[in-house]
This record gives sequence, C-alpha cells and structure tokens, in this order.
Amino acid sequence: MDLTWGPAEEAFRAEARDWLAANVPAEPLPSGDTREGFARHLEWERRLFDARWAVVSWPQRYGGRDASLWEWCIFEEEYYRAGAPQRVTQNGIFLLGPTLFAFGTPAQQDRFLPKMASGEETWCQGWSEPDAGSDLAGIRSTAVRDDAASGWRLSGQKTWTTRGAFCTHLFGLFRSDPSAERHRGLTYFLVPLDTPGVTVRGFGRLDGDEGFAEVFLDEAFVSDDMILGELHEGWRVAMATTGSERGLTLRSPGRFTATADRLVELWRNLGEDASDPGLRHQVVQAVIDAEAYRLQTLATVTALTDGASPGAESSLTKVFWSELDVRLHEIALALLGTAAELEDNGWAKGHQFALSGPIYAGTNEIQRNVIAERVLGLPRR
Amino acid sequence: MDLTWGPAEEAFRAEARDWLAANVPAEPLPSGDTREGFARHLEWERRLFDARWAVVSWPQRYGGRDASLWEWCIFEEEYYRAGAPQRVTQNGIFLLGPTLFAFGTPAQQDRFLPKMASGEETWCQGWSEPDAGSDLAGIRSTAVRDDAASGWRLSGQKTWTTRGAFCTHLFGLFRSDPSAERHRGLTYFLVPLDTPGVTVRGFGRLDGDEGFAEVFLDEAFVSDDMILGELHEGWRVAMATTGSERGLTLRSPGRFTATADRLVELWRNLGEDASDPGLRHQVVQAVIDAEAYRLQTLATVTALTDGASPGAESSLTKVFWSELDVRLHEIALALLGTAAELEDNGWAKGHQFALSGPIYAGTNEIQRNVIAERVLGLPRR
Amino acid sequence: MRFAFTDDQLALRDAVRDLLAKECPPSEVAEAWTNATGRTTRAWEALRAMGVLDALVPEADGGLGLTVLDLVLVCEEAGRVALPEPLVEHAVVAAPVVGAGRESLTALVGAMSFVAYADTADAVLVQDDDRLLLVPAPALVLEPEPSVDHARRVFTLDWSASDAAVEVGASVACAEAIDRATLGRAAYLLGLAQHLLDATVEYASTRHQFGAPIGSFQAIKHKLADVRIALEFARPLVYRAASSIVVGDPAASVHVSMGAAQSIDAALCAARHALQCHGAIGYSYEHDLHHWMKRVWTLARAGGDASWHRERVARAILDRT
Amino acid sequence: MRFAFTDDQLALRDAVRDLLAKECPPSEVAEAWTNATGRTTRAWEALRAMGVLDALVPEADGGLGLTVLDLVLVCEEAGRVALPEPLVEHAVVAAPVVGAGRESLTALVGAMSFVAYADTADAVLVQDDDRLLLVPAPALVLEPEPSVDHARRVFTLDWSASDAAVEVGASVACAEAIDRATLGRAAYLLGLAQHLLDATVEYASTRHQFGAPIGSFQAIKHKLADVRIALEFARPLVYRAASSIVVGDPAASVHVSMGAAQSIDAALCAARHALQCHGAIGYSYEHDLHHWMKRVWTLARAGGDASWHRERVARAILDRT
Repeated sequence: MDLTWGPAEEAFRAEARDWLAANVPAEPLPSGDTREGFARHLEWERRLFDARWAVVSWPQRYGGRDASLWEWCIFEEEYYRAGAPQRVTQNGIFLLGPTLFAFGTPAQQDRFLPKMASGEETWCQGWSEPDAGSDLAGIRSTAVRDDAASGWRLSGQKTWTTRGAFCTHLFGLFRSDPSAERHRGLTYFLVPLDTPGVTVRGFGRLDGDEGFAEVFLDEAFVSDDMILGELHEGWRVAMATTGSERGLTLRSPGRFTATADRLVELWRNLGEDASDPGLRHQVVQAVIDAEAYRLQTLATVTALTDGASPGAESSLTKVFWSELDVRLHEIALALLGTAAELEDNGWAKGHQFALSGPIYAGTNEIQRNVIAERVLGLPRR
Repeated sequence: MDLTWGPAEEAFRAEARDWLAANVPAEPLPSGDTREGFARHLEWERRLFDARWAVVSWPQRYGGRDASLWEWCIFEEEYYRAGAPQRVTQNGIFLLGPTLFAFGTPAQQDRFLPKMASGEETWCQGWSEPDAGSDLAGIRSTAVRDDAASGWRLSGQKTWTTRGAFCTHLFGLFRSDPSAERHRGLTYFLVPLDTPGVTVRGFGRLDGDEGFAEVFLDEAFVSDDMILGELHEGWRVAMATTGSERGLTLRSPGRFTATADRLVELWRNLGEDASDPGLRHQVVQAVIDAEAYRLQTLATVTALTDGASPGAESSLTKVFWSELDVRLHEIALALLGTAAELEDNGWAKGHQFALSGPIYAGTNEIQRNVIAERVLGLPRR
Repeated sequence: MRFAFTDDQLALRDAVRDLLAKECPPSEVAEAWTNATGRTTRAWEALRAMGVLDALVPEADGGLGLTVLDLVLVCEEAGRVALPEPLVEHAVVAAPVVGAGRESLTALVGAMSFVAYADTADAVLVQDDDRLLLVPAPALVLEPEPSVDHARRVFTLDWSASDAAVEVGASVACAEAIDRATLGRAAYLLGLAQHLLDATVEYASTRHQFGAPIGSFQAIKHKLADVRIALEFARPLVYRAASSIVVGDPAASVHVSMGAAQSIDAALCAARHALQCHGAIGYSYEHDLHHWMKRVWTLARAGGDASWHRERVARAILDRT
Repeated sequence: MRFAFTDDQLALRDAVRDLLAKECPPSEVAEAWTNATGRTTRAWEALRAMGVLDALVPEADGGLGLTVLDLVLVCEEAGRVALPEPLVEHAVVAAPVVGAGRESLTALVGAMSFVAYADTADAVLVQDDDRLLLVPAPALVLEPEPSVDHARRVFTLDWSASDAAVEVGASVACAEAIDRATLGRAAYLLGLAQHLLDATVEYASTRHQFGAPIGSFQAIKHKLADVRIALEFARPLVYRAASSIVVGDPAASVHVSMGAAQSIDAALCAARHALQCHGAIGYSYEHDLHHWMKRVWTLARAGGDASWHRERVARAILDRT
C-alpha cells in the first residue's frame, strides 16, 4: 500500500492545475442546460480540447494524452477543485466513448471520436422512453430493415434525453427484432439528430432549465454502419455503457470532495448561528463520506490496474455518491436557513440537480436490487 | 375540541395516583421474565386486583370498574408515571380478554375472566410456530376431532411464546380442517398447560431472561368448550386479538411519555458532556414524538367513543410506537457514552426489549405492507 | 376531553375544499408561476366572498368571529391545492390585528427573512422587536428575491425611510401573531404533504414497469407508508396547537413549535419520496409535482426550519430547572 | 499510488482466518459467555504460536517486526468470529510498547472507561494524562462491571494504592497507542459487521415465509444492500488509517477517527438489520447472533462512540483557521 503520488503523477497534477488556474473562466458560465449556456460551454470544451485536456485518458490520435486511470483521477480532482465548468459533453465522452472503444469498428472510432472530443459533435443518450424508465428492457422504439437502402428505419419516442435539444447526435437502443422480448432483439444505433424524420422538443427539468428533450423518430433512416456492436446485441453493448454511467467515469470523487470543501467553508461562515446543533457533525460526516468515496475509488483503480473488471459493485458506488450528493446539499440548505429558498444562494440549483442522482442511471431502488441479488447473492423473486 | 379533563376524570386520576403512590414497590421488582420475578409480579398483580386496578375497563363483576376508554388512558398514564411494575398478565388481559368479551360464551367469560383478572390463571399466546412467524397463516399445528371424548387432540409446536414457561394457560390457533389452506380451517383454542401431552420448555430472549418458551403438544386433549368462537373461524377471531395487540391496548402512550420524561432527566444530567451536539434536538424530537403518540391516541379514543371501529390504521400506530421506543433507548445509550455497554445502566435492558418491538405482533415490514395496501390502497403484488 | 373537530368546522373545511377545487385547479397554480403577481385571479375573491379572509375578525368588526381552530383545516385545504395566495399571512396573521375589509395583507414576523406577496399587498404587518407595526404599501421599499417557488414571490423589506408605519400591537400581540403564522404554515404544509402522498399513490398505482404497477413493489410501498405515518403523527400536534392558542394555554408557543417541527419533517419526507417514486416524470418541469415540492421547500424554512422550532421546544422542556 | 494489500498481508489474513475457523468456532464463543474468564481456551495460544501476539514488536526484540498495516486485516478476522480475546489490546496496543513475551496484556487508553479482560492480564497499559504506565497484575484493584457482552469482561481500574506502575511512554507514544487502539477496534467492528451481513444473507436465503425465501422481498434486500454499502465505504477509511499510522502521516489521528466513525456506524447498521431480518429467531438467546450484536454494541462505545470520533475530526477540519 502506497498512498503517495509519484513524481510523474505530481508533474501531471501540476501541469493540470496550472493550466486550469490560467484558463478557468473567472465568472461562472450560464447553465449548460440552456441553449445560450450550452454554446458558451462548448467554447470552453473547445479550449480544453485544444490544450488536450478534454479526454485525457484517450489515445493521443483522438486528442487525448493516453493518461492512466490514476492521471484521470488526478485531472478530475483538479478540475473540480478549480471550479471549472460542468462538462456538457459528458454523455458522449464518458458514456458513449468507452462503448465505442470497446465495440466500435476502427472506421466508427475514427469517424466519431475526434469530433466527440472536440465538441464539434455532441451526443445525447437515447435510453428512456415514456414506458421504459427504470425498466429499460421495456423499450418499444423500433428499427425496421430497409434492404433497398442498406440500412434501418427508426421509429418511436425517446424522452428525458439530457440536453437533447442542443446536441447533434443521439445514441440509443431500438427493437430490431420485433419477435424478441425484453432485453433481447435490441440494437444499439448512432443517430444524427438532423436525420429526416427526427423531431426534437426540449423541455424543462426540475430547475426549469431546458435540460431534457423528447426525441420523436418517424422512419428516420440510418445506414448499417451506424450500428454499434452486433445486430440484436444492443443490450449487452448498452450494459457496458450503463456500467460506466454508474461507476467510475461519470461521477469522479473530485466532484464530491470539492463540494464537501465548499460545505466546510459554508459551515465556517454560518455554522455557529445554525439552528441545528447537530449540523456540525453532519458536515463532518459528509466530509468523511466524500473522503471514503475518494479512497474507495483509489482501491477500485488499483484493482482495475491489476486487471480486474468492474462488475455489479458499481451499483454500490452509484447509490453512495448519489445519496451523498443529496446530503451535501441538504446540509448546506439547512445551514443557509431562510436563504435556502432562494434560487441564487449558490446551492439551490445544485440541490435540485442532486435530487436527480437517485433517479437517473437506474433508480437507487433498482441498484439496491442489483446489490442484493448480484453482489450478495440473495434470491430473486 | 376540548383537551381538558372533566371533574370525574380528574377524580379518577387522583384516586389512581394516590393508590399507586402508596402501593408501588419502592424497589423495582426482579424481571418478570424470570421465574422468581414472575412470582413477585403476580403478588403485585394480586394487589392491583384487590384494589380493583387490574382491569379498570372491565365490568365490575369481573373485578373491573366499568371505566371508559378515557379513564383507561388516564390509569395507564398514571401507572407508567408512577414507575409501577411491568404487567406480566398483559397477554391475557389485553389480548385474550377483549377476544373473550367479543367471542366468548357467557360460560367461558365467567369461567376465565375473573381468574385472568386476579392473576390466578395466567395466559400466554400461542401464535408463532417455527415456520409461522411473520406469516401466521403458515400454522401447522393440528386439532384432530375426538368424537368419543367430545373434544379435540392438539398436536404440534408453538414457539417464541412470551413467558410461556411461567403461565398456566395458552391461547392459540390450530389447524382443525386439514384440507383448508392458509388462514382458512383454523380454530382458536384455549389450552391449560397442565394438560397431558403438553410440554413447555423455557428459553432466553435477547437479554438472557427466560422470557420465551417452546410449547410442544402431542395429542393433548381439550374439550369442545375450549374453542373460542366458531369452529374453523379462528383466523377471524385471532385477527380481532392482533388488532388489540398492534393498536390501543398493548402499548398505551403513558409508557412512552414516561420514558421520554426519563430521557429528559438523563439529558439534564449528561447532555452537556455528550459527544454528539445533535443529541439535544434528538431528545426534544423524542419528546415531541411521544406527545404526538399521546395526542393521536386521544383522537382515536374520541373516534372510538363516537362509534368508529379500529381498522388497518392500527398498523400506523404499531410502526410508530415500536420505532419510537427504539429511538428513545438509542438516544439514552448515546448519552450514557461508554456506560452504555453496562447491563445495569438503567437503559440497556429496555433497549434490548425495545428492539423486539419492530419484530413482534407482525414485523414492521408486514405493517408497512398493510398500510400501503389497506390504508393507502396501493396494489398487491 | 374531546379531540375532534366540530361538524361546523368540518363543514367549513368541506366548503373551502369545494371552492378551491373549482377556483384553484392545478392549471391556476401553473398560471401563477408565470403571471405578473404569482397569484391566482379567482380564488382570492372567492375566499373573500365566503368570509374566510376576515374570519378571525370579531363579528362586531365585520368578520366571522371564528378562531384558528376553525381556520387550521382551511389552511390545510389551501396546502392541498398549493394555493398561491397570502392566506396565512392575511387571514391567520394580519387581519385579526389590523381588522376586516383589507384587500390583501401580508406579514413579516418571527424567524422570517422574506415577506411573501408583498408587491400585491395594501399593507404589511411587520415585527419590530416585540412590537407589531403596520406599514402601508406606499411606504414599502421592496427588493425582490428569487424564491425557487415562482408562485410565492418574496421580498426583503425596508420601511425605515417612511414614518407611515403605525404600531398596532405590543409584545403579547406580537408573540401571538408569530404563533398564528407558524400554525398556519404548519397546517398548510400538512395539506401539501397530503397532496404529494395522494398524487404519488395515484401515480404508483397506474405506472407500470417490469410488468407490474410500481406501487406493488415493496420499496415504493414502504416509502409511501412512511409518509402516511409521518402525517398521522403530525396532524394531532398541529390541531392541539390550534386548540392551545384558542384557550390561551401558557404552553401554546411550545405546542405550536412541536406541530411546526413535525409537519415540516412530514412535508419534506413527502416531497422526497414523491419525487423518487415519480422518477424522471416528476423531475420534469412540465409535470406539476414540483409546484407542491417547491412550496414545501420554501415553507419548510420560512419562519424557522424544523430545528429552529425544536430549539424553541428545547428551551422550554430541557433548560428549565 | 497503490491502495491494496500485499500478497504477504493477504496470506497472513488467510492464515489467521483458517486458524480462527478451527480454534474459535461459534461454540467457543458461546463457551466464553459462561466460563470463568470470558475467553477461549485454544485460540489465544494458537495466535501466540503463530507470532501474532507480538507481531508489532521488532524482530530484534523477539517479535515479527510487522506494522499495523499487516495486523488490520487480522483484527478484522478476529471480529468475524467475535474472538473473545484481548487481541487488539495486547497485540496492537500494548506489546509494541511493553515488548514481546508477555502472557496476556490489556490496555486502558483514550476515551475508554473500562478495561477488558483485565482479570486475566499479567499487566495493564494505562494512560495517565499524556503518559503511558504499565501496571503489573498484583498492583491492580479491579472492580468488575456487567457488560452486556458476557464474553468481554470489563472492569474499572484503580492502581493508586500501589507504586508498582512504571512509565513506559510519553506523549507521542501515548497518542500513538490511542490511535492503534482505535484502529484495531475499527477493524474488529468491520469483521463483526461482515459476519452479521453474511449470516443474515444466509438466513434470508433459506428462511421461507409467504411461500418464498424472505431474502427475495425487497424490504429485506434493501436493508442488506445498505449494510453492504456501509461496509464498502468504511473499509477504505480504516485501511488508509493503518497506512497513515505506518508512514507517520501528521493527519494519522484524524484518519483513524474517520475510519472509526464510519466502521462504528456500519457495524451498528449491520447489527440493527441483522436482528430485524432474523426476527424472533435472532432475538433468542440460544441463537448465537447476539454474540456478534452485543460485541458491536460494546465496541461501538468503548474508546469513544462515532460522535466522539466525529468531534475529533471536526476539531481538525472545521475549527482550524
């Protein structure tokens, strides 16, 4: 066990920290879940890309640095510590990216990864449908073979598609084998949102920002080379992506340690006047939990570096960080007292966003089922 | 709405308080869940009975005072406030008693109620079996007709029978119709424990006291007049009893307001030195909860007095008081610090007993199902 | 001893419920989210016509001569529909001090930092140390603050530049006004929580996933059972507080804070579980669930959060010698 | 950066696990509940023979020259079997101060009020302000105290009448001893919690009610998932604390208290859910579940409860300027 960083890693950290200090916008950008804010964020993403910080763990030829998982952790820590902007490209880079590396053809990788890294093409996730939320296998959108055109006609409706109104592309599952049920007979498609037959309607999330979209598809044509992985094997491909979503890549510990640091600052300002004497220990416990998450990630990265592959344990992580995020913000609101109700108090929007954590990427109820059945081995019903 | 007591009720309270002040043993009795302690408690119960305080709400001819539900509440409040001994006869008086009033023949009532009230005959509850805990309808003990003897032969095993090793009688359910399943074909029997074929083995509860027993029955004979209610209708009869157990009569609010008062005293002695600054508000919240339970009971008694009948709402009550009881004791242990681990700290035994609350009389998981399905109307599986 | 409302009180509740079902449907609340005032156009006048706004003013002075025990259920009904009006501030807090016949009053008393609906008030009842002042609208300098609840427009208030404020009550009246404000808000929170529970039971009974209504899953059932339990053991404390105010119980303030702490916790629990059980649908701005949730979040802090009220109880029951 | 144990450390853990499976089965723990000493007859000598008891003593002085990073997993294994022995007190706390070859040492340091297994110790390491004293058995005046855990006999201690106590360490050694005691107890609690989880998963998989194993019900599943989560995010804090002690990290004491708070909470959670999921069977004295639960309840407070440790962290991270 060695919990110190080597010279190369310290150098990497210093380089990242220096660049971020010099480049992170002094004023917070407008919300990336609004049309104007999204555009402003893409400018920032382009700066990241130009300095090769957009996708540090990717190969150099796609704009990355071939960084190790350790370096990725370090970068994320510095990124959040610097208060750098939200990554509006994250659903592409963190969810579709790893799937493309694992399942994409070389042609697909060359076609999609560089523009994903630069933000020229932006990706939203087309999993959920009105009747397929927690129960993803209930997907009804269809892909019908068009032999003449060597491709597929996609029809149906996706919804709760994060930033779908601003993105250029969608990745998602469609039922390609109408006779198959549940998680069989699904295919993973890559869909440009300007395809004829595709209509996108943005709508508001809890905080009112237009962060959601409905995507309607009416016999929208995509060619065969827009299938990721094998035909009818979309579930297996997608599960690799949702593993990323729940696990390591979506919510790096730096996010929560940085929030915990802000909470400590808030406590120092307001703690003595708080009406709840228990808040002192609640703040401390949140710091301990953020630290626990950081350390657990270091243990996971060690295991991955040793060749382990992530499994159902990612459900443990997802429950923990999502509920920690809610606690961090609830404690902050408690410290703020009556100012908790103001949208501009620095925590209210974060609170509302945190409340989505126990819902998206598989509700925490589903995750606890997974933990019980696949980690603990309890019997299914 | 009138939350004051009338002169008659105040007089009743004063009489109860005076008697209790003069008669409650100065030193706590040994645990009623031990053989010696049980005998000592029966002496106390006899004093209660002689002064007509054993069964205040029963008719005078059975040793009661025909007290109203209000007076019963007042008596309970005074009883706990006085720190009077645990009622080791409670399973008879509070569970079987109401059932006998509702379903017993006049002969059964005359035969059993007076001796139950005086403590001359003591009753334990024979619901649970090794394979029928939460799932009471899984009962396997049988009642086989013995026409020649005009009665029934009972066989099987009951367990977790509270104070079964010290009681003289058992009431419980037996499967009288072997072709019926689940909650059908059960009959409610009254069984003297000295019946040939009955063997009782006491065993320890969590705190080590011999408060549990297994009762083995091997063709034990009971005559027809030991059936309570109709043949094969035992489930319906028993449900009336479990309603009492969960609801009003088993855990009167006085128990928890008295414990909350003790907790406040403990906080005044130890609160300033406690390691957890949040304990101050935890104590307050426990007091508020005890008060909420008291007031909710007053509302329920008002409704019952107006002619309402208790229903699935008793599940709300059971979950609340049982979890409040655990909290009251956990807060006390937190205040005690390292002394929390000592058996003689005044709270440890109470803590262990409180932990049985969410389990017995139908686990709180079952109660929450009942609330969801029968109070809220959510769909069954 | 009798812990139940009278038939008259229940009849008033039912009448208000009917009125609000008609005059304040969810579409009216949604409308208030974006209109100029954050208020409805119809419900306020209908409540006035029924006499509710001046209900606590003595009959001789033009009111109905009712008590907070009559109005506590009315406030609860207002919460059920998330009524975006200063009902508590006007009818429960200010009118009994100021008198009948005002267009629209609001109040800033107790642990409040912001005053709701002040831009549409004809006067504000404010606490100044232990006095109550009435500040007429022209004397108000209002600074709008962005509440997360857009149908509850709030402001900070400055009246120091004007001498138009008049004292309308001294310390006892001031303490009573704070208690009434707290009580009204607690009852309103009960109503919000009840609606959140009802709406979630309804949704969970019809939404299917994995081949079954999600309300048939134990994880959903137990969350909603917990909300039901929380409400069951919050209501009696709020109702008792109303009674204590009416009979002048010396412990009335403690009883009010007990009810406030419990109803705030119950409402926050209801909001949390309602959102989680609704999932992404409830997280959508287009769904009206958030109108109730955000009202819970704001009222849970306005005038003191649950801990603030627990501390008030603590000083009474722990610190006395 | 490498956050994992070495193969040697894992091999030692496995060897101790095998040893304890053989020498400290549940029947031995049950035996300790009623025998004269509260201890086992076989496990202690087997651990001595393996060198575990003096493992932290330098090789030159007759020990194995290991560190707490090697022993933290050993303590966890001891917790898994609820080993009723002063393993933490002797091997982790006292031997590195006192030296190798002692029969049985125990310790009274930090926030402890009682000293465990003192009647069978040949000496007790005690904290006296910021010094460490070694008090030999003949100088001890012991007052037995009734722990709820009968396989953890505890005593209050008085050595004031004797001049046999000798100073064996000053302030740094004293602080380090407290940290080691806390770490060892935290690891022990992890092991207790792991057993409680394992035993409950096993029980819930086989116990049938309502025609299905109770472990197939979501209410049971989610409780046990919560225990698994609590353990997942307690272990890394405890292991990091061990590392910090070994490398002399200036924040070692804070890290130790973080690990202690988290493992105490995880273990209490495990005990609570284990009992509830077992129901009346687990509530029976004849079932051995309570041996683990009661050890959790006692160790969760001995040497400072979770709040005591949170307060230690608070002083370091909140109060600094």
